[in-house]
Amino acid sequence: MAAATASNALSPFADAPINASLTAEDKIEILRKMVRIRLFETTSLREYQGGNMGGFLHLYIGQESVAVGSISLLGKNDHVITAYRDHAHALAVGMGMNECMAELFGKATGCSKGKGGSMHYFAPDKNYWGGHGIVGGQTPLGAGLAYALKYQGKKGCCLCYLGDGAINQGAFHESLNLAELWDLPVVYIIENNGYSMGTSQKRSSAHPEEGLAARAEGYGMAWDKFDGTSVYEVRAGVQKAVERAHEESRPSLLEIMTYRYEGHSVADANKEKYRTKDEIQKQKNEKDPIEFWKATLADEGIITEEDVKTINKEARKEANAAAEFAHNSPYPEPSAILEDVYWEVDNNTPAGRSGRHFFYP
Amino acid sequence: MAAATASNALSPFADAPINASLTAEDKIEILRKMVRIRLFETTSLREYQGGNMGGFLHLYIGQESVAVGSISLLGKNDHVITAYRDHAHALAVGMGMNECMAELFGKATGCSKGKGGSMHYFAPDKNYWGGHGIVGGQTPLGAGLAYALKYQGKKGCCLCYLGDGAINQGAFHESLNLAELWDLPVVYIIENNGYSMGTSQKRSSAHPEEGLAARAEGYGMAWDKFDGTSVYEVRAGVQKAVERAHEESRPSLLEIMTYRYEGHSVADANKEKYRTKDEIQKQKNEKDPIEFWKATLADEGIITEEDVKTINKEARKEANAAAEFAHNSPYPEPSAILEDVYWEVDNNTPAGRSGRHFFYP
Amino acid sequence: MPRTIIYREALKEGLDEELAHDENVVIIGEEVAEYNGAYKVTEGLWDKWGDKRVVDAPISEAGFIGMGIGASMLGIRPVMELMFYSFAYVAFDQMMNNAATCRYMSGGLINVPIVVRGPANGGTNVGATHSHTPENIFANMPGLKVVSPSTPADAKGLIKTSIRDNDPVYFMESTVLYGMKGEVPSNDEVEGGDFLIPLGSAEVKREGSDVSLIAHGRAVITALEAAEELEAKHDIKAEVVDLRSIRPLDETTILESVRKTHRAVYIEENKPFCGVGAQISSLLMERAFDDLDAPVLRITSWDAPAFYSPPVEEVQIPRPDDIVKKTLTIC
Amino acid sequence: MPRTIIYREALKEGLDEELAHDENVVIIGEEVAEYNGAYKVTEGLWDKWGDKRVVDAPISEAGFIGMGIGASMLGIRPVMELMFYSFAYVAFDQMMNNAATCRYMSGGLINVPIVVRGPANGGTNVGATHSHTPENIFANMPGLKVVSPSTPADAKGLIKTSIRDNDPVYFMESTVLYGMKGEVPSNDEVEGGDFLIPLGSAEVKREGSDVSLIAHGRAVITALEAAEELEAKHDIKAEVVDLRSIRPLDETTILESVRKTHRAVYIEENKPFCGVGAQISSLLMERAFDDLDAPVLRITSWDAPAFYSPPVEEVQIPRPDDIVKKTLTIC
Ligand SMILES: Cc1ncc(C[n+]2csc(CCOP(=O)(O)OP(=O)(O)O)c2C)c(N)n1
Ligand SMILES: Cc1ncc(C[n+]2csc(CCOP(=O)(O)OP(=O)(O)O)c2C)c(N)n1
Ligand SMILES: [Mg+2]
Ligand SMILES: [Mg+2]
Repeated sequence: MAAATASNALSPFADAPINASLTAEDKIEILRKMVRIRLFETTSLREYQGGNMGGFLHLYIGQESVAVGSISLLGKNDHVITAYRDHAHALAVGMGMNECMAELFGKATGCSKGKGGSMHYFAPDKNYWGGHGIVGGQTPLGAGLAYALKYQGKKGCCLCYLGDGAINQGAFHESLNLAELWDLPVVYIIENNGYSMGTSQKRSSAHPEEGLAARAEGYGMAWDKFDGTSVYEVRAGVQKAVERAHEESRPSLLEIMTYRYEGHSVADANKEKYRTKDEIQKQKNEKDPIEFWKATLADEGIITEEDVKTINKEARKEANAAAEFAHNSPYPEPSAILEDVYWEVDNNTPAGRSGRHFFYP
Repeated sequence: MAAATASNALSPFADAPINASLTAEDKIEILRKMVRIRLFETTSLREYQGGNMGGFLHLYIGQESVAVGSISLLGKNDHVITAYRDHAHALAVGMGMNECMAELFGKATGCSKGKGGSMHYFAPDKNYWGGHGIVGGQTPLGAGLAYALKYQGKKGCCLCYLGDGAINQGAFHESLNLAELWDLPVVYIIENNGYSMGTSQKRSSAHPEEGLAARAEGYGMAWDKFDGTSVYEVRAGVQKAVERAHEESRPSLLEIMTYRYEGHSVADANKEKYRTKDEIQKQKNEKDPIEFWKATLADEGIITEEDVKTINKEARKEANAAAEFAHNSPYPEPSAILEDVYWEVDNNTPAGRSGRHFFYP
Repeated sequence: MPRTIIYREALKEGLDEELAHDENVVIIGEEVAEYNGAYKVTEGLWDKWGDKRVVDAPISEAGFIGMGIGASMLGIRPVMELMFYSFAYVAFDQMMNNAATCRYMSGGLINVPIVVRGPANGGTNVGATHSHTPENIFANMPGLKVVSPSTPADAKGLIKTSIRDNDPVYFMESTVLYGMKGEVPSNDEVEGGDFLIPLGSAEVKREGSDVSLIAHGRAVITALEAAEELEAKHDIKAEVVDLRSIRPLDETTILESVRKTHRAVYIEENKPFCGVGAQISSLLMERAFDDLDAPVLRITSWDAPAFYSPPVEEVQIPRPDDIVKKTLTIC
Repeated sequence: MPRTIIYREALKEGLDEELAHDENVVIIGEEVAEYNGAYKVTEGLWDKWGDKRVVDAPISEAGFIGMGIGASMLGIRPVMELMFYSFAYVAFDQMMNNAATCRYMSGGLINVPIVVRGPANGGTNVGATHSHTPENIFANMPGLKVVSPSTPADAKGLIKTSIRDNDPVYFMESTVLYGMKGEVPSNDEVEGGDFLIPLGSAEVKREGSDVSLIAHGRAVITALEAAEELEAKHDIKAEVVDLRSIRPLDETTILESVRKTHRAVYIEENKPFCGVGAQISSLLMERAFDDLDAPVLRITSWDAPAFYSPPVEEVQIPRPDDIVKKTLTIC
């Protein structure tokens, strides 16, 4: 099977300048990132089932190439914002497994001090602006991050991810118009995994033959649609949009075809009802982005079975250590409830001391 | 000038079946409606300036052919809903000048008992569902009226009007997706008068060459764009969409090019700043829908100068009588404030008598 | 005969019966049909009633709720599910303007018989964006009705009444209560064969003479636990009053209770500033001033967005112990 | 030297000075630039500051306010104009979730220094859809600040402070007050050369000993007129307390006043259910119970959507006479 997919991998995309410029180390790092993400999530799933977390857990397993491939293109003035399926983007921008796992456990050592949970990861120091639970709600924020870059004269862009179901939120359309009207350097990336919860694209979105991203045409906005299995293809496709943002300060709408293996969230009891076991298995066999990338690198003679084993072993070790770290971390004190609500209060400024800010207890 | 425009009037649209079927009486009635609308509005403007009204007054002068032409196509199961620039549609569906004028005066005899004002006319008995002040807010309602028709198995449609600036409200896009996804018999009509308040289309809306209605393509929805000067053209263009709704239960998005002579509202002090006097004058000279229709009918030998004078005289008389009626009507009693809030209370049902509904006074 | 069923089942029974009662009733929402509902409230209804009566909607709350409002003007009776009531915020204009004001602005020519239902609660560790409790917000708007059932019986009786009501009713449930058991009369026990509970009628869920614990929604259950402890440990007989419907509001029952006990505490899971408790406190201020032996106290969620961390969020939301402590300060 | 200018001018001065004070301040809204503002609050600012600093937006409130929230996370300080605050309802999710909760959900890593300003009032016969007064609604949400100035001086001093505040501030004005005259200190009179009024500080607009008339926004002006009449006709000395900022709230000034007068009436133009007056009444209930010689009374708009008809809407909104009558029942 590996062989089969490997040959597909010898695609024109490998020769795209942005890919040709990758060193062997770069390519192995990309593999490592994807493997780390997957093991972080399988571990978080295990811990969720072990009763160590509350709320939701939306897994990205099967989609890793999209976040890792696109974020691998970014530089110091480029920013990232996404929805609630946000673990992969967090690790891709460089957040550590420890603070991410601890956040799932609701521990004080979590990236959001246990306040945000799975859907609400943030790391502004890594240009990562969340982690947003309201479908489509992040799309105006993405335009805003781009607006700020342009306002401050910085050459950068914002990658704003959303799901295929999120395209039916009005705020997204308002954002598209603003982005095109004001030439904002934002790249909207529809991670099209075919379903919004249990609803297939067909049952939720009216669109032309060409696909969901074609909605960009109504705004005269550049758009593209491509498969997400190969990191090369993802990088080649997203790079065009990043350049458009950097060089012309113009927005783009991209649709990347991908697939999630798990349910919408861990609580999804119907994950094999609204789609068949076979459909899922077929994806795993033929389009798994990690297997595909492994085969590609093997093909290129960059990695051996050994290397892969080592990468897996290290990643598993790291993920287990993160779970350990989360287990051993303390929960926040109740006093933390009234912290991080107002900047002025947290910083004990005169404004923060003027008048009553909290009305219970 | 009349001659000039008249020749344009001999357009292919005159021969469109839906127009060929019009009797001379029908055509004269269309003229009468447009003239009555214009005189209703010039009279309301006079009364507004006379200090007899509060709030806003958004005039439709210059756009009459759009409302009258499209609504002239409707039957008993067809419905109409629009925004706040709603006087023309009200008179076109058959509301009387008296209750419309009295509403502007805030009198108890107004179509909404003085509760709605200029922006909020309603006449459900005439399939007229408002009159809505929130830009774009009526667009989901339009889909809902169509949904109800389909649900009840009635062969009808809903014409839902919106402005060129309203296309940038998210609710409109959500409505387009729902309408196409669920095959709702709704016809969205963008009355494109080139401006949203003082903002030109260019400064507010990103769109492809083809125009604003092309946004429909993102939903795979049928769309069309045409000039609104000629009632024939309006009827021919809208009829296609009405048939699509009636015969296939499919939605459409239409963009009709038109122009408003007055300011955005009577309060608009900049009406000759964001556009030139010349631009306005040119429209009046070359594209006035009433002059155009007069010339057309004269050309067809259907009306004489005399007839036109009579129609004008009668309309002016009717409008003045309406102002008279409004002047002489009583204001609502303060007790009316707490009426028409809850159906159950108004109808004094057990539900309406159970618990407290009003908390002041 | 009396049966014990869970809150979720009771709701579903109510929905099922109203689908049968009126062919214009249609259930619309995300995942309500083929998926059987994100919280299984509509489980089986699509199988039974089919595509026309139970409809899966795209993630377009402003669009489909606005659509329902429009359809209701022509006589359809849409029952809209919000997967979380927090998502009302993207449909807020439709819910506050079109649903609440069209009747008024038309001088009474229109009415909007729509129900928008779904869970409005914190306590399930889904974070700030998913834990809004807007009962005070919607009840502020004249033209709207707001209902919040705390038991399976109330859930069934009130959803049926809400669907038959000819005004817009915003029906706020709780995911924490969905699995809660309770007695619900079967139809053969009730006259007319329909178990309907009127809006605007509060219920004394527990008799008492020393203090009135007034609440709505899940906080009623918390108050009942507190009342048990107050009696057992402190010999204080607390009366528990459940508003059930916030607007219309049954002020009579509230005032009767307080005029008997002379002491009151309002408990809710909403945020404090301008919460429902503030309204009830001001009501007692104006109408029971001389009957009060102590100030009316309020218990709400801690005044911050919802905290994700399970053990901390548990502290953030009113617990029986918080009620006991606060009550003891005035008894 | 002291100058008398109108409310609209005072606001514009504040905006102009903050545009000068910080290059990251940008004004965005519908018709704020080339049109000079629908209500002329931003008149001349586009001519002076140009396209980058004063920006006309399409009719996409959710889009451009959400965009402003995102931009503020990177250090921009957007001052957003809502032509009417009623239009906040189409941007409600952005204003309640993204502006209010991102700081919290990130454990304090983010702050959102945005101002959303515009008129939030009835009384101008624009009908129910354009006359919402959501100060209680936004103040319910922890993470947000709500300000409502009643005079030109407060308008200028508070808008400047709001723009410099590092949390989201929702600034609610009144079209009825835009033309109102009042003394506003010129910068050379104030130390630091900047006329700033802190949020969270109420002001006693009129001293009195018999009753406290507490209000916010335009209702303060109405209360002042009522106070004059109470003194002239009934020899009652009413103290008028202006909240100015609703959240944060200056409870100290409120309590001091009521502990002096022992009587209070809250006046607002909002709807009654869960209005700001309910919160203040419950505050006095909890903290001034023994100081009260009479129940705290509330005056609000009549509990219905805004009525268009000019003479009727005038009745719907609190008038001096309503205040006088109600006050006399407790004095
Ligand atoms: C406004 C809003 N409506 C509904 C939801 C509930 N919800 C969360 S995720 C989801 C499905 C989204 O699907 P998609 O956009 O395709 O993203 P995916 O989960 O496939 O990554 C829904 C309905 C929400 N969070 N916000
Ligand atoms: C949500 C919302 N935002 C802003 C406004 C204020 N407003 C009323 S009409 C209007 C311009 C609309 O222009 P267009 O849609 O082109 O309609 P036209 O007035 O040209 O008929 C604006 C900004 C409003 N009523 N509702
Ligand atoms: Mg999806
Ligand atoms: Mg226009």
